[in-house]
Parts: sequence; C-alpha cells; structure tokens
Amino acid sequence: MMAKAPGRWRSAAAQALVFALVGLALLWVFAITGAELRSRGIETGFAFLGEPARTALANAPFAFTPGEDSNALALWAGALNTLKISAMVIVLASILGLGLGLGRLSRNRLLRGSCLFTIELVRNVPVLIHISLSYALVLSLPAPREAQPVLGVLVTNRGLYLPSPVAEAGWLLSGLCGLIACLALIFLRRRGGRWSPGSAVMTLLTLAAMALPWLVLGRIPDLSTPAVAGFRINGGVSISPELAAFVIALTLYTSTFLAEIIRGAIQSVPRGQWEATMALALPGATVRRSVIYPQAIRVALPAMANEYIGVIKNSSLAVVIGYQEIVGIGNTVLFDTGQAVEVMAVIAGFFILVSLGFSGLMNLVNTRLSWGDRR
Amino acid sequence: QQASPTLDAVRARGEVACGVIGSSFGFSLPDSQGVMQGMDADSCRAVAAAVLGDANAVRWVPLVPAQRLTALQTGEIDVLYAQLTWTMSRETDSGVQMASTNYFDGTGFLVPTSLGVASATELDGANVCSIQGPGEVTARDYFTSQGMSFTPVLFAEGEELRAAFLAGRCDVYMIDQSALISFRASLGDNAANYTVLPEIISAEPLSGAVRKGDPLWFDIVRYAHIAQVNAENLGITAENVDSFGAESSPAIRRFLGMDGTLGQALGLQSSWAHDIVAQVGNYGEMWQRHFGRTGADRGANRLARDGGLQYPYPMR
Amino acid sequence: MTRFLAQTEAAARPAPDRRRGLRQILAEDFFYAPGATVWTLVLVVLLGLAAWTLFDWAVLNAVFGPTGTLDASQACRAEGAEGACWAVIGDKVRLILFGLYPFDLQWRPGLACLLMIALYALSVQKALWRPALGVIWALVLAAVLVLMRGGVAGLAPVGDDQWGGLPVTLILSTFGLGLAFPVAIALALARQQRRFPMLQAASVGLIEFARAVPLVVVLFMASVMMPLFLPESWQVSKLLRVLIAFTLFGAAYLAEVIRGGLQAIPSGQYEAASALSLTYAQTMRDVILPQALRIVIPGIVNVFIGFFKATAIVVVVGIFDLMTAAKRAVADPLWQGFGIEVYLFAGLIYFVFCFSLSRFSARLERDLARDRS
Amino acid sequence: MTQPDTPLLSIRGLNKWFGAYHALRDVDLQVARGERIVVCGPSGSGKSTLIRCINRIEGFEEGSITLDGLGTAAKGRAATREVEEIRRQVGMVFQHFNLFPHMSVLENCILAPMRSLRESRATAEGRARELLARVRIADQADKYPGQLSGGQQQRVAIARALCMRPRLMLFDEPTSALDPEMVQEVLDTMVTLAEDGMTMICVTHEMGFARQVADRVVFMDQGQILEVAPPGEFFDHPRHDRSREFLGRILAH
Amino acid sequence: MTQPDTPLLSIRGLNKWFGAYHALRDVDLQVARGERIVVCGPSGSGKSTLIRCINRIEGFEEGSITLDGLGTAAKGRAATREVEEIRRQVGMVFQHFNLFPHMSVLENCILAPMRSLRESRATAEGRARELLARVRIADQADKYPGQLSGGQQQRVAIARALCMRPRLMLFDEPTSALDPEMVQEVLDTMVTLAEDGMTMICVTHEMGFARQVADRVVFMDQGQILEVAPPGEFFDHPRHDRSREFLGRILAH
Ligand SMILES: Nc1ncnc2c1ncn2[C@@H]1O[C@H](COP(=O)(O)OP(=O)(O)OP(=O)(O)O)[C@@H](O)[C@H]1O
Ligand SMILES: Nc1ncnc2c1ncn2[C@@H]1O[C@H](COP(=O)(O)OP(=O)(O)OP(=O)(O)O)[C@@H](O)[C@H]1O
Ligand SMILES: [Mg+2]
Ligand SMILES: [Mg+2]
Repeated sequence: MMAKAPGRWRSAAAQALVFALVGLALLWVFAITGAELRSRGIETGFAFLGEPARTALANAPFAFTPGEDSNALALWAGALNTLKISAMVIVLASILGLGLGLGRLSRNRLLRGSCLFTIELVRNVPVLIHISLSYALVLSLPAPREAQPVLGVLVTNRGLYLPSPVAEAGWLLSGLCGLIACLALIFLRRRGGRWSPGSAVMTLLTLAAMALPWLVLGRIPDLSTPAVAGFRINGGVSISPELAAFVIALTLYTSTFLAEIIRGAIQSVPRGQWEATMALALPGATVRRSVIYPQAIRVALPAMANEYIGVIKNSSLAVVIGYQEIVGIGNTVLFDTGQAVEVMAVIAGFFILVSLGFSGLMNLVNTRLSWGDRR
Repeated sequence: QQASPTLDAVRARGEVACGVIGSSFGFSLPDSQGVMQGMDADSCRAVAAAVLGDANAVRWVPLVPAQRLTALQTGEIDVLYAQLTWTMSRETDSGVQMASTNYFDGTGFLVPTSLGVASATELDGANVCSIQGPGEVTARDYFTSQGMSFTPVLFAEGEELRAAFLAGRCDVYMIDQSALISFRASLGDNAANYTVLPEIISAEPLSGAVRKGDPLWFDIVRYAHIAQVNAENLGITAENVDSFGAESSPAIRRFLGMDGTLGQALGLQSSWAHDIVAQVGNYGEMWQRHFGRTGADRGANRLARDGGLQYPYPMR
Repeated sequence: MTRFLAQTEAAARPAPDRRRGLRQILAEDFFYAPGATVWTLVLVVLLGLAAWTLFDWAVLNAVFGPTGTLDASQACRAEGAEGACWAVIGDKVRLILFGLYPFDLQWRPGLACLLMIALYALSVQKALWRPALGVIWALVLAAVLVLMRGGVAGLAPVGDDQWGGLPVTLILSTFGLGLAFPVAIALALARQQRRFPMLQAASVGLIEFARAVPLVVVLFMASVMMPLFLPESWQVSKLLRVLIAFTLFGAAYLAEVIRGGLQAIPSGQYEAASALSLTYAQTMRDVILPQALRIVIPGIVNVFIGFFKATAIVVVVGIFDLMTAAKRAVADPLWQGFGIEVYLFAGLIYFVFCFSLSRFSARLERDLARDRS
Repeated sequence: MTQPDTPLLSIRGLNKWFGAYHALRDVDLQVARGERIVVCGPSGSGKSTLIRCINRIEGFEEGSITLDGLGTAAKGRAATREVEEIRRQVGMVFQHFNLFPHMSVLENCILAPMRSLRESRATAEGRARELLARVRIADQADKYPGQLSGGQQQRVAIARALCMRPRLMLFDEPTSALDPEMVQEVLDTMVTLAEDGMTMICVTHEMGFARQVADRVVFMDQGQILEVAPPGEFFDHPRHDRSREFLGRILAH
Repeated sequence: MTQPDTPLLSIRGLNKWFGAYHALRDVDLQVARGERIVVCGPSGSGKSTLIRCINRIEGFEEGSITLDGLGTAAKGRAATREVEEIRRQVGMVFQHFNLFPHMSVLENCILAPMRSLRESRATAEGRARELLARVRIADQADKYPGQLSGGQQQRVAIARALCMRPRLMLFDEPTSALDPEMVQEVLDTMVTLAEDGMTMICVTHEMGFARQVADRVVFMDQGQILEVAPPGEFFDHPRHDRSREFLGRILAH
C-alpha cells in the first residue's frame, strides 16, 4: 500500500529482539535491586518461596496447613482463588451485561430507561464503593441462628449454604447418564443441523437421563443439608459472604461496561441485515440468534476481552473485604518475610501470564469467529 | 563528634520524614482538619522538636503496612513510627533497628456478650475477624497451642472489619488492645453488649525504628522518647516546662539543658529536651491526649514507678 | 389499465399529525405486549420500592447534625436513629475533599478545583473551540499549580505529598490524560506502521505490559525500587511518579482504542492522500487522525472515566485521595460505623464528574454526526 | 383465495412521509398474476420506497397495499399476522444484497425456509441447491458471501428470495453496482425467472431488460407515478414531459 | 526536460504480481502529451491495477514507468523523491471518490496544494473555487462530502485532483456507481477537460464517452494489453477475438 511491507520474519525478529532486551533490562534492574538491598542488610532472593508459610488461609481452595506448606503453595492458593473469582465474575457479568445491553434496546421505554439508569449509576462510581456497599448488604442478612433454611438452602451473613450431594454411587451414575445424554444430543443435533444449545427438548432429555438411576434405585438421593452446630455450620457446601459480596459487586460493575459494548455491537449490525430478515419473514428468535448476535459478537469480542482482563486485575480489590486472592495472600507472605520486591514480582508475573494467556485465547476465539470475508 | 548522614540530611531538608500508618486511631490518623494525630505522630513530632526545634517540621509519609520496612530501608523516610512490633527477625534480617517502644500493646479478643463466652479457651471453631498482618500469625500460634481450630476472616480495611463483626459475621474480633478499646468506646451505649476477654495472647511492643548503620541518629530517636518518659517522671509538663529555674533539681536542670552536655552528645542544641516537652508534652500527656477520651486503662504504658513498663532510663 | 398518464402533479402535502396521546404512548411504549406489561409492572413496583427505601433512609430518618443535648455523633448513634448519618460528612467534609492539605490554606485547593471545573465547563462549549482556548488551558493549569504549590506571590509553599482529595483527582486526570493523549497517538501509530519493526515491537511491548499488570503493583514496585536507584536529590516526587505511571498506562489503553479507529479508516483514504502527494505526517495529521479519533470517541471516554476513578491508586504512595480520606474519616471512633455515608458522598463526587463526561461525549458524538452528513 | 382474475397486488392511494418529506404521493398500481413490471425514474423519486412499502419494510401513513386480499387489518395482533404472511409470500432482492455474511451461501438460502416455513432441512437444502444451480452458482454453495464476486452475490440473493417460493418478487436496482459482463449474467437469470411466469416488480435502469421482459413500465418522479405503459410505447413514444426528458438523458450516451 | 515529442508517459515491460497472482503481464504503453486514452476490459483484467501503478499507489516487480523521465531511480532517497514528484504531477480520481469526509469540499481541494505545493491559502482557495466553478459546483464549496450526491462528489474529486495542476489525469471508472442522469454530468465535465487538452487516461465502460473523446482505446484482459486502436476502429472492427466477444456482450443490452 504505502510502504512496502517488510517480511513477516523481520518484524517477528525485531519483536523478539525487543522483548529480549526488555527482559535483560528487567533482570538487570532486579539484580541491582538485590545487590542494593543486600548492601543494606536486607535478605533478598526467592528462597522464601520454599520456606513454610506461617499464615493461615481464610479461603484456601485446598487443604492448607500453615507451618508446613510453603509460601509458594500459599501464593498458588491465592492464584487459584483469583482465577476462581475472575471466572465467576466473567460468566455472571456476561449474562447480566447481555441482559442490560438488550434491555437498553428494548421497545419498553421503562425497561430501556431503567437499564440506562442502572448502567450510568453503576459505572460512574468507583468499584471499591460497590464492593463496600455490597458487603454491607450481605452482612445485613440474618445470622445463622436466625436464618430459616428454605429447601435446604441457608442464606446467612456467614455465607450461603447449599445442600451438597453425599458421595454415593447413585450421584456418579446420574452424572454419567447426564453427560452421555448431553454428548449424544449434541452429536445428533450437529449431524442434523445447526447446533443450538438450550433447546428445551435437549434439557428435558438430559434431566430425564439424570433421573434414571434414582428411578431404578427407587428412592430420593441423599443430600447433606447444612445445619448450625456450635460455632460452625456443618454439612453442605458454602459460599463465604466475602466471596458473594465481591462477586456481586464486581459482576454488577463489569456488566454495565459489557452492556454498553454489547449494545453498541448490536447497533453496529447494518440496517440492511434487519431488513433482510424482515423480507425473509424470519421469526424474532431466529433473527436474533442466527443473524444478529453472531455478527454482533464479532464486533464486541475484542472490547469484551479488554473488560475480562480488567476483571482479572480488579479481582485484587477483594482484599478490601478480606477475600484472600493472590494480592491478599501476597501481602500476608510479605508481612511474614518482609520481601516486598520479590513478592510483588511474583504477583506481577502472575498477572502478566494470565492476561497474556487470556488475550491469546481471545484472539483464538476471534479468528474462529471470523468468517471467509477476507479475500 | 560522630557524623550522622541522616541528621545532616534532616537538617538540610528542614524536615523529618516520618513514616506512619496514617489510618489508625490513637497512633496516626488525620483529624477533621487534616492534621496527623496520635501517639506515633507525636513521637515523630518529638524527634522533629529535638532535632530542628520545631515539632511541626515533619513530613508525613503514610505507608501501608507492607511498605513500612522498605520505605525505611530505601531511605525514603528518616524514622518509622508505624505500629511496628519489635521482633527479632526484623532487627536481624531487615536492616532496621528498633529505637524505642512508645506503646506496649497486645492482641486481645472482643466477643458479643450474648455468646456467653468468658475465656478465649472456649473459642474452638470460631470465626475470627482480624486485620491483615502479623496478627494472623499470632492467632494461629495461639489457637494451635490451645489445640483449637478456627476460621480466619481477614480484612485490609478496618471499617469493613468492624462492620463485619458488628453484623455477626464473626464470633470474635481479634485485634490489638489499643484498637479494641477505641472500638468499644465508639459503640456508645452498645458497648455493654460486647465483652473483652481477659486473655492477651501476644506482646506487641510497638516501636520506632531507624536504619541500621547510623548510630547517632539511632540515639536521637531513642532519647527523644526517653526524654518524654523522663519528663513525666520528673513532673515536667508542657505547661510548667518554662517555670523551672536555677532552684530546680540538678536532674531537671540537666534535662532542660541548663547544665551539662546532654544535647552536645547527641549533636543537638542544649534545649532539645525542653523543646520536646514544650511542643509535644511528656509521655503521660501524650497518652492522655490520644487515649484518654476512650476511657481506657493505661495498663502497661504506665511509668515503671506505677507498675508499668515505661522506664525513665537515667539521662546523665 | 395498461396505459396510464398522470394528468396533474401531486403537490407535496404536510404529513398527517403523528403526535400521540398519553393513552397511545402507554399502549405503544409500555404495554404493547403481555411480556412488556409484566416488565412494566414489575419495574414500577421495584423502582417505587427502591426509591421509597432510599428516601426513607437518606432523608426522612437521617441525622444531619446535633439534636437537642446530643452532639452529632451521639445523635447518630441514639436509639431509633435508623437513617443515614450525614453529620459525619459535615464534620469530615474538608478532610475528604482536601486530604492533608494545611487546614487554613484550604481555600487554595478549593479555588484550584473551581478553576478546573470552570475550565471543563468552558471547554465543552463547542462555540469556544478555537486556539485561544488552548491559551486559557495553559493559564488555568499554571494557576492551579501555583495555587497548590505556593512558594510564589507570598503563598506559603505546600509540598505535593500534602495534597489530597479532589484536587489531586482532578490534577491527575487532567494532566495525566492530557499527556497520555499525544503519547497514545504516537503509540498507536507506531504499532500500526510496518516500516520500523523495532518501534512497532516496542510499542506492542509497552501496550501489552500495561494491559497485563495492575497499575497498583507497578506503582508499589516503583515506590520501593526507585529510591534504591536514584540518589535522594534526584528522586521524583511521589505525585509526579504517579503522574508518569498514570500517563503511560493511560496512553497504552488509549492507544489500543485509537488503533481501533485507525483500522476503521478505509484504505482509500490513505490512497487518496498519497495520490495527492501528502507526506506521512500530513496524511496522519490532516486526513487519518481526525477521522479515526472521531470514530472512537466512546472508547476514549470510557478510558477517561476509568482513569478518573483510578486516580484513587495514589493511596499506594501515601497520598490521600477522596476514597482514602473517606475511609480515614470513619477510622475515628467518633464516626466508626458510618462508612456507607462517606462512601456514598465520595461516590457522588465521582459520579458527578464521570456522568458529565459520559453525557458530554454522547452529545459530542451526536453533534459530529450531524455535522458531516 | 380470491378469483384468479383479480390483481395479485393492489396499491391504492398510497402516501408516505419521511418526517415532513412527502416521499410517495397518491400511488395507485395494480399488478396482475404473472405480470412483470419495471419501475424507473430519476434518483430520489421514491422507487425503492415504493417496493419497500410493498413488503412492509417501510410503513406508510395513508392508503392500502393488499396482496391477494392480505393486508387490510388495521392494527394489533391480526395486522402483525398479516404482515408476516405477506412477507412470506413476497421475495425481495436488495440493491446491496444484504446477504448474511457469517453464513455460507447454502445456509443463507435455507435459513428462512426452515425457520419461517418450517420445512425440513433436507427439503430446504434440496430446493436451495436446485435454485442455486438455476442461477448457475451451484458450485459456490459452501462459500461465504465475502468470497464471491458482486454478480455471484447478487445471484445468491435472488436464490435466497426464491427459496421462500414467493408469489411476487421485488428487485431493487439489481445491477447498478455491477460491471457490464455481470450485469448481463444477472439479467439473464431474471429473464429465466420471468419466462417461468413469476410475478415481479423490478426497479432498474437497464432499458434493454425492460424492453425484453417487462409487461409494463412504470415511470416515477417526486414520489408520484407519472406514466405507466408497455415498454415499446414507453420508450418510443413517452407521453409525459418528464419521461421524455428522462429518456432523452439516459439514451443520449 | 526532455523534448516535447517524446511521450509524456512511458510504460515498458511492466509486470506485477499480487502474491502469486500475475496481475499485469508485459504491459507496454506510451502516452503522448495531450493524448486521451480510454482503457477498457472485463472485470479483473487489471485496469485499476495499471493506473494505480502509474502513480505508484501500487508497487510493481518488473519493468519501468517513467513520467517525463521521472521514475528511473532504483531505490532509496532518490526514488522516494521521484515518487513524490510523480504524484505531484499526476492527478487521480478514484472509483469511490475517496473524498475526505471530515473536510468541507473547499478544504478537500486546498489541502494538497497548501501542504504539498506549499501554496498560500489565498492562492489555493482562488484556484479551487475556479475549478469548482468549472465543474459547476461552486455553490457547494462549504458542504461536506456526505451532504452531496454521488455525481457532485465525483466532480469534487475531479476538482481536487485538478487543483494540483497535474500534467496527467487518471480516472478509474468514474461513473460506474452513478445513476444514468449523473453519469451524463460527470462525462460532460470530463469532455470539457479533454477539450482543454489535458492528458488523461480513463478506465471506463462508457463507450459513448470513448467514441467522443478518446484518441486511443486500450483493451485489456487477464493483465495483458490485447488491443490498442483509435475508437472508431476499435468499436467497429475489433481485431482481437476477446475484444470482439467483450464488445458483443456490452453492446447487446
Ligand atoms: N429513511 C429516510 N429518511 C428520510 N428521507 C428518506 C429516507 N429514505 C429515503 N428518503 C428520501 O425519500 C426519497 C425517495 O427515496 P428512494 O430511496 O425511494 O429513492 P429512489 O427512487 O430509490 O432513488 P435511487 O434511484 O437513488 O435509489 C429521497 O428523496 C430520499 O432522500
Ligand atoms: N490487493 C490485491 N491482492 C490480491 N489480488 C488483487 C489485489 N488487487 C487486485 N487483485 C486482483 O488483480 C486482478 C486485477 O484487479 P483490478 O482491480 O486491476 O481489476 P480491474 O480491471 O480494475 O477490474 P474492475 O473492472 O472489476 O475494477 C483481479 O483479479 C483482482 O482479483
Ligand atoms: Mg433506490
Ligand atoms: Mg477496477
């Protein structure tokens, strides 16, 4: 076009060179820092990672014994927690964001207005405030002793307790049947035509398959229901109030950004596409699902990927209300060892890895979503 | 006269750079007018009064706990008064040195009275709310040694922590005595609904720290504190400090710089101790100013002669 | 009718009246289908409930100051005080707004804020978009700095580590984003071009780094490591440090947004420019950027709003921003427990600025669209 | 069903405004079964608007358009049903094709029959392939629209519309963006359709096509139908001043 | 400067590839001063590519294109200078106009003279208004391109190119996207230019224009020049089989 493009290899080589240089520069900086710190009588190096952690973890995703397990394992627990909350927020915010975004385009003026109001109100206020408010909200739930279980679900300010299946062959069997039914249905539908999840028939069949073992066994499955006992609530699975509050706040916050992206993307689908669907007398559901959304998602995806990376970074704010993700645990380790630079470097490294990985994934999805329009 | 790079830098700058937490009541917290208030803040002021003759010549450097030691190590601040517990590892590994303890604290428990718990030994399985930091370690040591299990709930911010405890998120609020007391005081009529358990499970000598390798500066910071304790011991207060004259006892005369070379030994003006007391007050005044209104008991922070731990090391 | 010939010219008639009555509006916009009716009713109930609850808490039952014999703090804690405690704002408002700035000099940051707000208000008037506005900007910003720093014209000097609250937020976002903008354009162009692969790689590296690492972590590391490298006299003041980090991060985000706009410009525009023998710089300045920037206004505003709120990270270097000051306000035992109120107050301030920005951008988009076709 | 000798499409007193702009003025037109109409007229005269009104992509303020009796209901549920039915019976080929870019040619063609006519996939596919073959692009069935040349895209659009087995086809300037060779291809396709007896209304400036295929030519200007005549008469003896002027310009070059 | 009887533009042995696709094959063409060339040929035959090569919007692999001796330098700084000089002397009107949408008509016209020829604003504006008047859109000078009709935009594009006082004008299918009435307007403008003796190369399918204006017609297919002849001869007695076939198709409708 304007300048003659240099070969791909040239720019790739240049990029590699630059990254190598930056890498070297960073190493040099760390080396100097280390030397400086040592000269001031401060211990440096990453040896602390292997030492046993002194701290107890509040919401470790696996059994963690302080005093035995290493600092590295503690940080790993934090990393898993970060990924866990990020994943939860990403999924939930996508759903809520889609709802708000579609609401913004509704014909119902009240719905449209309410969605706009929500979006503007939420996204123009720092997320920290949402977190604090949402935590206050969760804390105002009844205490465990006052809470009444509804269908085995206990909603308290100590957490949300759900009945959980007791390990038993029936559950396993039921799960297997469901999975097989799912796979079979997907396979069949793929062969038959466009694959559309969420079809009512499919769901029903899957549920039926899952119920099969219980019908055969002839009894209701065993569940462990939560019950208050002393200081503890025993049985069931729980979601801590901190996790709940944080996920609620960040989901709400993120969803407003996603909503605007989604709305813009839908509006960017050319008018001609809508007109073509009208001319073909397509029913509304088909119009949206088969024509509009697939084109909108391609426009929206890069911007959404940005928001998702933002979620991963924002997850570090959970430390405010005491949910222990990598920054929170990093702080604790830092208290114990005093090695600020190293701990921060580990945290930064983690975020770089995750973000770049996520970007890569999104690019992959993006290329898979594109269709043959680039000649 | 030995050289002190820190002292020279402070003089050249005309300010003492003082690291504080900046967010904890009673130690360092800006009041409604944005003025830093608290024991730690006043200890810094004492240093500034001694060195520069002006208690207000302090530059506040608020630090989150994680940054405290590095800020000192890297030379960003001259002195650290940030509720730092004097521990061996800190002195041996971190290139800092503890100069003086301006507050003897300890970790305690607060529980709702309705829980019917009278001793910390009954807390097996409890949810324990506390602030992120060394407190966690203390708690684990305590609960393990008692053969009890517990669930920590850790917060980065006090407001969220207090709200959580009041809402019943936890059974126990575990925090330094000092904070416990001011928290209870903030509850007004509600205070009766909460009980402080008798156990104090750790000793937390909160101390001022300086970088290693500058002995003169170390001395200055240390004796700025000792001077305040001595002033209380000698009965010298901010009001009466100028009323002492030739008829006063030799100890007082030496303290106020009328006799002897106490100031010279530190490389300071002879009026250094006078300036501290005149501008900041003696230790007792300082304590009263920040904790008096909470109705707390001075406890371990009483003078040695009253059974406390603040010892007036002789200044001669 | 195989053959037809119009005998008369049909004159244009005015359109029939299409104004709708209230009934029609309700029927067509609110209750047009069973689903819509359900939505409308549910929303009316929900919104009504929410509004009433809020009003009840924030106004009807609120405590605004001392009552009777009780001082303000006691009044808030008194039996039956169920509502908001706005008295805490009354007591702490200046701490929240101005942080640690010396109390008796706080007219200076106050004036600085007003100046900047006036500047924004002036700048959104499209009629005033001419070169003189640039001069006004320079003058006002200089005045703001002088007011804040002091040291001249008999104003007592105030170090920037004592600044705080709203002025810091405004200064950081105005200067930071103002500086970030040109940097972002350079980054976007560097990433877009193919002639200098090194430059491109460097730009990609910086952008990806900034997007991957939380700003807080970078600031934290910088505040720990910088003093190790530079002698004290060389050290950049904390606020400046934040400003630099802020500018680079903001630039990286903006660069990606701008790149999107660059990609949207059809290649025909480049071709036309080169057919007219414009140089690269001329092409970019006169042809490509004006179009690309216009396309991405919404994205740019998103970044602006994001960073306006992100100014709160100055707390990492110990500067009291609005949020931090709000938190400190309720660390005081007098006011412990009234966090919601101060958060809402701080949130309201953020909201006012961000919302204005978002509305302004929407208007700008509409105006530009009307201009062009 | 109505009798076979009533017109298939009947437009009476049609008036449409865009805001204050009066875009269609008192348009009357009856189209018989199997008739082929060519609409021409200068740019902005309302040709596109007229045919867009026919399948209700555009609403209108006054007058009526009925397709075999459909389209009389005033408002509400019944009217919506009728519009759906009309759209099912009318095929439209847009000037800019408006193919779905994320679907292959075949998918473009079978989507509406499957979803709107509820045909089975096999039926829809069979018919689609047949039609694609008829417009001579059977071999392109699995490509995406972006991979086709303009003429090919145009033909896909025609096939897509035909897959709905419409009773009436509307074409909006189907050749204006094509090069001369492609124009010929598209017109050939339309001629074949016409020969099969499809009722069609076509907006075009290709006078060769009009002469060859049209039963009647409709000339519009400023939202009004000024002249309707068989092509021979229209081209050789235009009666209205504006027609004469318009033809003079077009045929000059 | 070279002598006046050498050709203004001289293309020798030009070969160009897009990736592996051989888009121009051994193209040779000399254009004399004041000559008017019409290039025609089927779609994809390389017409656009050829004229884009002339002002180096497109690079090429083999052969040479010299404009009055310019364009011989191989690489580096000198070559860049020469390309700039060539572009200054060659005006181009794109098929899709490529006007700058964010600038008014007048700004579109004066940008390049001010920036590239370093003319003063007053000079540039005077000349621009004169040229706009010549293409009969002087009254539209302050509108934005988006507010103009296609034909008007096309004329702005011509005026914009002429403002650079080019010695050679290139037109790429200047009328293919216009409606018949507008086509006439644009062609009229070009005829006026031709009558003033401007050297021009025009890609077009408007045979009327070719007959009326061209000195020679160049017929291309598959990247190759197959026939070059005066219009009378070309249209009435095409020699090459492909030309005959092509003309047959175009003239058929
Ligand atoms: N959505 C709209 N809003 C306002 N005016 C419109 C709209 N659509 C069309 N018009 C106007 O209505 C008139 C008729 O437009 P229409 O598209 O029907 O013309 P046309 O005869 O198809 O012209 P062309 O040959 O250029 O396609 C034009 O003057 C146009 O400007
Ligand atoms: N950027 C490109 N990359 C690859 N192939 C290209 C590119 N541009 C053009 N081509 C191919 O080169 C050939 C010549 O293209 P060109 O645009 O010159 O044709 P043309 O004669 O102008 O046709 P038309 O009349 O359709 O404009 C075509 O086959 C086209 O597919
Ligand atoms: Mg039209
Ligand atoms: Mg071409």
